[in-house]
Amino acid sequence: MAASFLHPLLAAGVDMPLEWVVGLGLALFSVGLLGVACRRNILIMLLSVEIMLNAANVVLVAFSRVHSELSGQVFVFFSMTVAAAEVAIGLAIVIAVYRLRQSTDVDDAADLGEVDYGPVPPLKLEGEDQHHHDDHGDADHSNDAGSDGAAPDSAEPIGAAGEA
Amino acid sequence: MMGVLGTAQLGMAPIVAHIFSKNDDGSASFGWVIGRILVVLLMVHVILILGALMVWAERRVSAWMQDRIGPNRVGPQGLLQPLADLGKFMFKEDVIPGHVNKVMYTIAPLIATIPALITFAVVPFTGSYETVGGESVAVSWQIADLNIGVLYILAIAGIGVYGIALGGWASNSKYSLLGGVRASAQMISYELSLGLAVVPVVLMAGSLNLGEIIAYQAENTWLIFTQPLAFFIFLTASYAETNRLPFDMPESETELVAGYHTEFSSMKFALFFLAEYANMTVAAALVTTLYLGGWTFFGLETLGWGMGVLIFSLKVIFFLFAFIWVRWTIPRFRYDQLMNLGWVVFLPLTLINVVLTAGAIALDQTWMFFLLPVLLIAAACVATWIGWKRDEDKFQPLPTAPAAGEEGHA
Amino acid sequence: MTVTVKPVRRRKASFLDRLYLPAIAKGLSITFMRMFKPKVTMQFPEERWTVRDEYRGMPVLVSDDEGRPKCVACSLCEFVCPPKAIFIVPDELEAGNNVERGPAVFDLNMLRCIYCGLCEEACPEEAIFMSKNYLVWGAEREDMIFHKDKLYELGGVREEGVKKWKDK
Amino acid sequence: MTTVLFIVFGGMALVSALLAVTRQNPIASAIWLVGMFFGLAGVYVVLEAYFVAAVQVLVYAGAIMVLFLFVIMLLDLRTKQLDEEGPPKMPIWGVLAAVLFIVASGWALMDAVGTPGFFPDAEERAALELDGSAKAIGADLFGRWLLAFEVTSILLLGGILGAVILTKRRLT
Repeated sequence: MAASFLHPLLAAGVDMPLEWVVGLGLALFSVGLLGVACRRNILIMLLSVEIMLNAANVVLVAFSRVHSELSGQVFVFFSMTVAAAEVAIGLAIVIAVYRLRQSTDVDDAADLGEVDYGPVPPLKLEGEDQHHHDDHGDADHSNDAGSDGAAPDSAEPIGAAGEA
Repeated sequence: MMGVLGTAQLGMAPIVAHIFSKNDDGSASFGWVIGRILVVLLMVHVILILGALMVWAERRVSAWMQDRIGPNRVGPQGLLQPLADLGKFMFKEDVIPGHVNKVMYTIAPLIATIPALITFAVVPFTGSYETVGGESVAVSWQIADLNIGVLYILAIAGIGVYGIALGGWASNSKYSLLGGVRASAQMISYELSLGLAVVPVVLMAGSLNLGEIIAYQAENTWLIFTQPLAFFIFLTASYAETNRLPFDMPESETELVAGYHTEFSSMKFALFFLAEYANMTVAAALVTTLYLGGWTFFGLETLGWGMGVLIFSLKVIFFLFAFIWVRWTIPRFRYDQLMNLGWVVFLPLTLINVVLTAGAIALDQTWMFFLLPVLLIAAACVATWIGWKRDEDKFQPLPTAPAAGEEGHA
Repeated sequence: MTVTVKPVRRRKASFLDRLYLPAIAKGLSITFMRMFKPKVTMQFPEERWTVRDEYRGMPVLVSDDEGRPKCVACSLCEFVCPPKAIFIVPDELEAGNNVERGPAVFDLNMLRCIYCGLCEEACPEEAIFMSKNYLVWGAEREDMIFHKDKLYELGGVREEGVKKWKDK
Repeated sequence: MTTVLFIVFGGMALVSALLAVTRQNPIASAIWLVGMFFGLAGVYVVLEAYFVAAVQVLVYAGAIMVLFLFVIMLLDLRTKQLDEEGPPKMPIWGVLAAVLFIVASGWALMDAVGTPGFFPDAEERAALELDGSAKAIGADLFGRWLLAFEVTSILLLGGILGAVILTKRRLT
């Protein structure tokens, strides 16, 4: 019934060796492992984690098929939920790290200490002297993403702890 | 369930029916595969021609709404204008700017077009009544009878955004990139409301199969009457998903030149164009199927499968007209308004709708289906009223403006 | 940089305005009704504008009622033409004509002409006129340079006006 | 037939995954990963898990990767910056670890295959019926696994809150 639309093509049922599917899962997992272990780009590391989760999904579906048991497919949903939550948090971390370090390389984020990008010019208020905060600026603050477009809504420097 | 466009029902000679039928054991015969390919080709061409005609219709209708006449020179009533447009697109120079990412730039229009074309596979375009177990049941005909038809359409339609986002990114220009980023954000925001607006339909019909949803509506009532809010939200969200005005942020020409397709020309641009119109056709067909009973029309469809095609086409054409109609009436939303509408208005409304519908089904209170829309519309009105009250301080008389002399020196 | 704030009073949106839907429905009904209103588009090649008397179309050369060219190739129009669209080579006409002078070449470059009408103003013989013809076209750039014969053909006969050479 | 389809889809998934982890440009990686999701969806169809296949495309390709793409575009990594990084370096120990993993787990798999009854043989498999429809999965999900389902909602809520707090610059 479920297979009605493909039935003529798959009339004989699943006739391939299911071990192959588990093998595919293994191969995908090691590819994901390769990505996480070798790549330094945080985005690609996140993608590799997705590959590993998918490898687990393949194996779950395969065993669900083998044992004629739906739980495997249900577990795939839970795995997808975990993946969705992981991506949301992971990407939020990527954005936070990128804001601080201007880089997507994990090695740049290896050091816990704040990088001093120099003070961010404070919010310009109406009527304030235009040249008032020129002495704050130094060559470094051009690096700070927070200082260019978004300065008006953050009166404090982004890397506030760095000044302390 | 009979899903294939059954050749026997089309009244073809038995010998033809034999050629295109499956083997006796239900496996695929050569003739069956050929027959399926022919049906698929027919369907694809119907959409392509419809897409071309839509360009003509868009220009004619917009002209009528602006007291103009529109293209009426090429062929009767300008109906051959699409051919002229096509000729122009084909023979124009295909410029690939030097600064683009060539691979992505080339495949982006394809990625945008293909999902739009393949979604139509599960849409039932006609059907007939058949006696199943002593009961007359509406059986729909479509290319592929998928048990998860609704999910299939939602899944594939979500892929189309890659074409737009990648096209914008690969063009390597500011306007295109902004268009692409907007497209992906908009798509994520509105896919939620779109999917949640379908859930009550699925709950009431008890199936994800589009044919069974139509059968439910043929037996009971059209879902637009019992789920008007879901219908309205689905329709609006599909405008956003197809990037049509008032939600055409990705290509808003007054801000972003042409958005994601600024750098595209010739057939690449034509493919983006085609994808938009094919997407509109699919959205119209889906609204028709989910909320307006598809190919059924109060018993008129019993006249034969041709009547079913006619009814379905007329409904789809009405919604296609509505797409054009709305485009030339409502101005574009601001981006924050767009996001606000999606996340703050539509998402809670659809969620409440889902919960209430599920409750009504669980309690088996069918009369509640008719009360639900009234309740929800009242709730929406109350929510609006509260918001309106809260906004009141925004409109308090402003502090008096400084005198003219001071103003310049402030 | 200082920002000058100019307070603008906004009308408070009414409750119906906040619902948006009535406004949208109203807009939709307006556009729908417009579809059946008479159209204002003019079907150009079949229908033409009736131009006013003051209209300045393409400059043309005219002949008198006896079909004789009026231009005496004085070159005043060539001199006065701001964009230098006119090119004249004067020539002596054969005996038998009432005048001895006429243009051998009279080229009017319609790619340059600005329809200012100064040639018409300047012409002592009233031989060049701003016609009502606004349909100036050519498939190539050469086609847009109108020669003497073409200009006389477009101008036709004009009976009124200066005929001083006829009295001689 | 299923064998051929499996090789096509599985191969597509594997090749796309390999290309995804070796691309220098994150956008190219993301696109190849979409290819992998489609390949895996095909594998699920071959395994008659239609609902999972549709959800795979809907959730992974339709939502998660669009979000990824959105973030990558938002970060706007310049090609210059990518060039400075140079082509992706694949340390030999990393490759070795991956190979070691695949060998070790492959050996375990082979061991399991040898165990009688672990994998049903062909006749047994043909007799197996599995209804992978939405209805059956829904019944299972909201029956046996209801508690787990409810817990995932808390997980997702945590995810939402975490993402909002991490990306919001200042909580005022």
